[in-house]
Amino acid sequence: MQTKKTSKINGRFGEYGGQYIPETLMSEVAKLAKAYEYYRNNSDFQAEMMDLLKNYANRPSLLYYAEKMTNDLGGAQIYFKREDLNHTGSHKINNVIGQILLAKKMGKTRVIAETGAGQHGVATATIAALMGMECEIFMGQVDTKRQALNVYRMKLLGAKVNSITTGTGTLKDAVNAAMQEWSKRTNDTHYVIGSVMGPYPFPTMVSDFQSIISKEIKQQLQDKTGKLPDAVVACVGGGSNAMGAFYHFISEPTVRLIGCEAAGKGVNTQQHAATIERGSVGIFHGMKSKFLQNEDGQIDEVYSISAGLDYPGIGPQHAALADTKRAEYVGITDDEAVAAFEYIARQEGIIAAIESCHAVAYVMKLAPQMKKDQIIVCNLSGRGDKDVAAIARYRGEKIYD
Amino acid sequence: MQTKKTSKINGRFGEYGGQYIPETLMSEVAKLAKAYEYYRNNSDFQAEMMDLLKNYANRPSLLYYAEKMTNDLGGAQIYFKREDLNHTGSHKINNVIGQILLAKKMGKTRVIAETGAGQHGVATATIAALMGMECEIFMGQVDTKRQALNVYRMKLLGAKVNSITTGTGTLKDAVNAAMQEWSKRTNDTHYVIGSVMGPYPFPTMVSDFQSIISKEIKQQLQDKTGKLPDAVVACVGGGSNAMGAFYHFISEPTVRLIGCEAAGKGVNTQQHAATIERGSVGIFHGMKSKFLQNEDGQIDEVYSISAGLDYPGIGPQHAALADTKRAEYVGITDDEAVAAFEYIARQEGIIAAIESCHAVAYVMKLAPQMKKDQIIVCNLSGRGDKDVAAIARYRGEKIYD
Amino acid sequence: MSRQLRDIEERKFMTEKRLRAAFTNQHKAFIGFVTAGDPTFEKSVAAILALAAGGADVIEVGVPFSDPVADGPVIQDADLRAFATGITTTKVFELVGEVRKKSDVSLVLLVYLNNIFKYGYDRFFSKCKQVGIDGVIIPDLPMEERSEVLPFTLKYQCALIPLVAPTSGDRIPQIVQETTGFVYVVSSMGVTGVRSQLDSNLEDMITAIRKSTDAPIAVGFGIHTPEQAAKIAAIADGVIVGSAIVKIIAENTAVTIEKITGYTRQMGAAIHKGDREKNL
Amino acid sequence: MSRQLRDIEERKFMTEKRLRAAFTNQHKAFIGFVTAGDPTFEKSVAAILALAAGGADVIEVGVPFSDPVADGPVIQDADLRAFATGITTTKVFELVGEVRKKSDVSLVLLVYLNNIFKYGYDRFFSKCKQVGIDGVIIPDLPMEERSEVLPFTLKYQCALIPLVAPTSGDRIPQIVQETTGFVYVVSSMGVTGVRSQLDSNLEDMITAIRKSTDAPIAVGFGIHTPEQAAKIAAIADGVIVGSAIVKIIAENTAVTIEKITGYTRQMGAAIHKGDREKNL
Ligand SMILES: Cc1ncc(COP(=O)(O)O)c(C=O)c1O
Ligand SMILES: Cc1ncc(COP(=O)(O)O)c(C=O)c1O
Repeated sequence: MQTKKTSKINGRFGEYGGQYIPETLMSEVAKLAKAYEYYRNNSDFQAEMMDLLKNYANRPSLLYYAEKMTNDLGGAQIYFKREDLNHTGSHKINNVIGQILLAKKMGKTRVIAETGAGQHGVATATIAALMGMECEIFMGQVDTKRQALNVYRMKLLGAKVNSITTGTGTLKDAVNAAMQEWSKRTNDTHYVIGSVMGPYPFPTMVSDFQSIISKEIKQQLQDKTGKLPDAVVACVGGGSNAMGAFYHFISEPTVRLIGCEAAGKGVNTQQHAATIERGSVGIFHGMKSKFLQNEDGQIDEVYSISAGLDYPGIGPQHAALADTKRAEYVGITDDEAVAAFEYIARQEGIIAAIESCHAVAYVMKLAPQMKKDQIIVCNLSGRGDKDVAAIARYRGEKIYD
Repeated sequence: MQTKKTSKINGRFGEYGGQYIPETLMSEVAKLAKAYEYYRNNSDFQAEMMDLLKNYANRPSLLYYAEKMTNDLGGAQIYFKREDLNHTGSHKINNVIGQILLAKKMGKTRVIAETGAGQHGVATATIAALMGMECEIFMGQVDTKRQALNVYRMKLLGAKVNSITTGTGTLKDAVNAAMQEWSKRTNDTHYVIGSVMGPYPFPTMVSDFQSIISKEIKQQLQDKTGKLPDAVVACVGGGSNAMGAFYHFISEPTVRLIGCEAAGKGVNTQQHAATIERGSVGIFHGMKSKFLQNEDGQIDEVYSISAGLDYPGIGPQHAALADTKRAEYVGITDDEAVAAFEYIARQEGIIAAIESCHAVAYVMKLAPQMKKDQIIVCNLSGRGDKDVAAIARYRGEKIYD
Repeated sequence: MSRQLRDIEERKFMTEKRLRAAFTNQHKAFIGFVTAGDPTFEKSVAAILALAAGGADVIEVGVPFSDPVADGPVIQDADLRAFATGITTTKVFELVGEVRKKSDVSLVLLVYLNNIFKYGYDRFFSKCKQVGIDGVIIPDLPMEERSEVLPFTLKYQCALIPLVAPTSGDRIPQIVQETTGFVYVVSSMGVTGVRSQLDSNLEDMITAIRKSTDAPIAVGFGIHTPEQAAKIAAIADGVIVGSAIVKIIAENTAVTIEKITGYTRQMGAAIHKGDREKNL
Repeated sequence: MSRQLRDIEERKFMTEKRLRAAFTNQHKAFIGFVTAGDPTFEKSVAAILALAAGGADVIEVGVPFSDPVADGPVIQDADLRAFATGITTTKVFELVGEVRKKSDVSLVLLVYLNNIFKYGYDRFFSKCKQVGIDGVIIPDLPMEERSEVLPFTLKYQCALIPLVAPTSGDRIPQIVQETTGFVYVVSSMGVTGVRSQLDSNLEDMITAIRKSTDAPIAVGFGIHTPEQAAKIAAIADGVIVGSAIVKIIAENTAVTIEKITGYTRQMGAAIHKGDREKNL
């Protein structure tokens, strides 16, 4: 049967993935899948992309040995993959470069994107500016207010920012609005999804674009130590930086893969975003995966101190990695993440994104339990300048820029 | 005569430079000069410094060909030296790594530093954290208020921040206070001056530490084009990023060297910081150089939209380069700098420091007057995330982070 | 016996007799939409009955979803109103049961896949059969994923109404192949909501669909005036009106029910004009 | 003729006779500090005369500077008060002129190098000679840069008073070599301002200085109580008091002038106790 055959190539990860989107978008998504399948093996495209990653985004990012933290924690050797040193300050740019370059090849002249905290929106607006593409960003009204600086940043980069008032006015509503906008106008427009989510080919494509992270880690760690890591730790919102960090280690059975979800005020409260730990299987935003939802399938309002992890779903490949236990997923609370934010600043002089600090927090627990000849690589997905004001407020100081 | 002989080695640049500081500091400064003269030729020290520059600060920084701007301006080829991609987001870290490493070799356990906007303070606090040094930062009260986020950032990094209420409560008062603090406690403390200023050996030492910028530019441009640049453009506050960018080109007579000062609201108003254009020779902060001052030698209150250029003096070597006309110095107004800030964001997707945008603004004037086979290298001394709120306010939007 | 009716008879299963019948009584079908539970359980029952009373041939009952990606602001707001009074999937079925006590009108559900998935595919379609639901429209289920629910719609003889969009193009033959119920033609890109102008390639789309299926074709998305409806009726088998009705419900006044009946009559008249002309 | 006086006679130039004389009248010198123009031109003239009346041997007149790096908050504030009434270098010389109309006390200027530089070295020291300034203390001029002004101090016979700090160590011989006027010993690290405790190695410093010069040695920075002054006087040739006096001036009341005279007498008594004992 045609449908069965098609669904086999629709990027399934176990039962997860698929293309659950309105027919208004299907033919565009199919076109995208085809284009992507062509260009992923096209050496000119790959070369052009590598050139941008290298000469614009500042890759490769450093693999940094955190000697002070290693000594202080007294266990495994800790390395940080410094995605915070990329242009625009996070891993998001890896994906955006790939997608906008692809969009350009497809003849698009306009890109749209959702954004929560603004990181993905800023990255998209940045590459759109560089490539001379029109750019519109969709952002929940609540987020436009609490991230006003990022809104202005996107405008500076020439993007139009739409404030979304529907639903909870946060990230998932921004995704809804961006999908709706795309379903209105696909002929000249590509929707740059910001994580390993959405319908096929997005989870596969974004994961491919982010896989450069683990490719570099593997090579760099080999050069420095001649070894594979014993554990790779990354935070998980939609899951793109984690997929990027895991990718080339999935087939290495000795490497533990650990994703750190936002446990907010605790997974036993109503205020968290711990999808793997507390979610259930569902179908939303174009994919079958795990979601935080009620028994009727209504999507939950979620919470995390970290705007980048504040999403009720997770990429389908993570759901599959969790099911097969190839990767472990742990919840990190706001308190733990903030403590890690402060710890890494003081120990290593690195102000890391609060998202990334969810991973750092787990490293603080894990390292002392491991042996001194073992190696943890922790992905620092972004820099934390954007978070300093919020952390100050968390600590009771009133600070405005 | 002893004094004459000594003054000869005191790092004079023409008539400028010297060591005009209280006797309470002289023996420490002399010790520092001696230590520096030793370590600058010590290969272990140099190797350790290079390791930090490479594996922590993220050097070499990119030399980026700005194709869109080049095409848009229609003249010389424009390259940006991307110091904004360094860890902590500016060139300041090059100097701080050098000085704190030196301080450590000298047996110091504590560093102090002045800061205006907070960039140098953050860089100092960062390396102090990394190297396990105690750190105290001196910052004018006016600046601590308008840069509250940077104050918190420094605290996060473990530094103590002293708010200075004397004088105008800005950068020069912070320098005064840091010097005073140093004169109280030199035995365990090094004063990390943030630019190519102060008494010998500071201007020489800081210039050496920053010279890696032009060393890399020369090599990178050679690799890319086989040529020398026709012009090197950099903003000038104290002058450290400009000295770093000029350094290896001073002996290349075909390379125009252009420093861009803050002309604020115009050099014909009272609100600017255009030291070379409007200043006169004086002796202050340990050096003979050019200063904005009244006829009695009282130091002026200066102004620029850019906190990093808001200093009434300039490094002595710049004063000498201006006298001999080896370098040119031009004034860029707030309006021009803000326009450049917006222009480079939209053209290249780069949000550059408002300081650096003084150089970009001059590139916008210069490039169209040059031939298409000519090359301008513009030093992007830092990233502009810190400036977004101020630019928004400048444009009449009320934005707080 | 009409050709359409004959076709139905020939099919392997007879799930959607009532639904197909709506298209066969010598006139074009008028299909109206109501969000279940908007603004209250009772009032939406009344609205459905008012549509039926006004002559609607099929009524599409919307199952509220937290994130209705295919719907515009009008229906999104209706969902929020319904949630405010505590609507659940279970209650939607109860609501259909209430309607069935008083009307035999053909009912279909507009429901996002996750609501069905979480309820359980088997349980959901079994319940549909039990309460008298003739078909489902699942906006986020393209043909690529249809095999996910097809076994259950077949088992419980519930029509799985396929959607065709202006961009469907080459996909049409596959989409409409083995259509049960009717084909839902999305008249314009984007989301639900009233529009002053409809897309121009509607005729081409309908021609393309007719090449691949005999199933009736209803057109929706953006239709609200009698003039628009009449034009659509001239080329399609049915007209679907959603947001325009939901907007009347949103007014929530003493005369809302009358207004719905009146509007339905007015739209019906415009749509059936052609029928009458044919019947002359 | 004392050894000190003989030394002076033997010098090539006789710039600072009055200044050296302050140290030779069989008692230790008391040196008081006033910021020129603080809180007004007239009042600072009065304060200087009050110091003289109270028996101060030398008066240090501070030329206000926008950025007095070697001074603590007390003197910084005095500078700000003086600026507020429009003090300039020219006015400082006028002020000295006013003092000279009424007093022959030895006067030295405490002046940052930039003020001198901008006034012009030659012009400045010529003016010093003209108004009767016996010496200058330049806090930001270490021996390394002394050659910059030396030709002019020599030309106009103005003492260039060198400063020795607790950290000077090996530098002392060079610093005090060819001292004109007296040696200013900075008793503690840091900036001017009253201190409850003084550094401990004062005796060692003085011993080291005496090895290299016969010039009198005055100690300053932090001294404010008669007890401190007495202790210093026991080992040095003079005691310098700055911030303590400036604090009295800052009170700016009807009795300020009397208070200054009183304080000066009190400090003088403590300092001269040793003299008297010796004279018994
Ligand atoms: C720095 C950073 N890390 C992580 C994330 C989470 O996204 P993902 O899970 O796709 O890596 C975000 C999202 O905004 C982010 O900004
Ligand atoms: C980004 C940036 N550029 C330039 C400057 C000016 O300093 P300098 O002239 O020493 O390079 C500063 C000072 O804070 C700065 O932060």
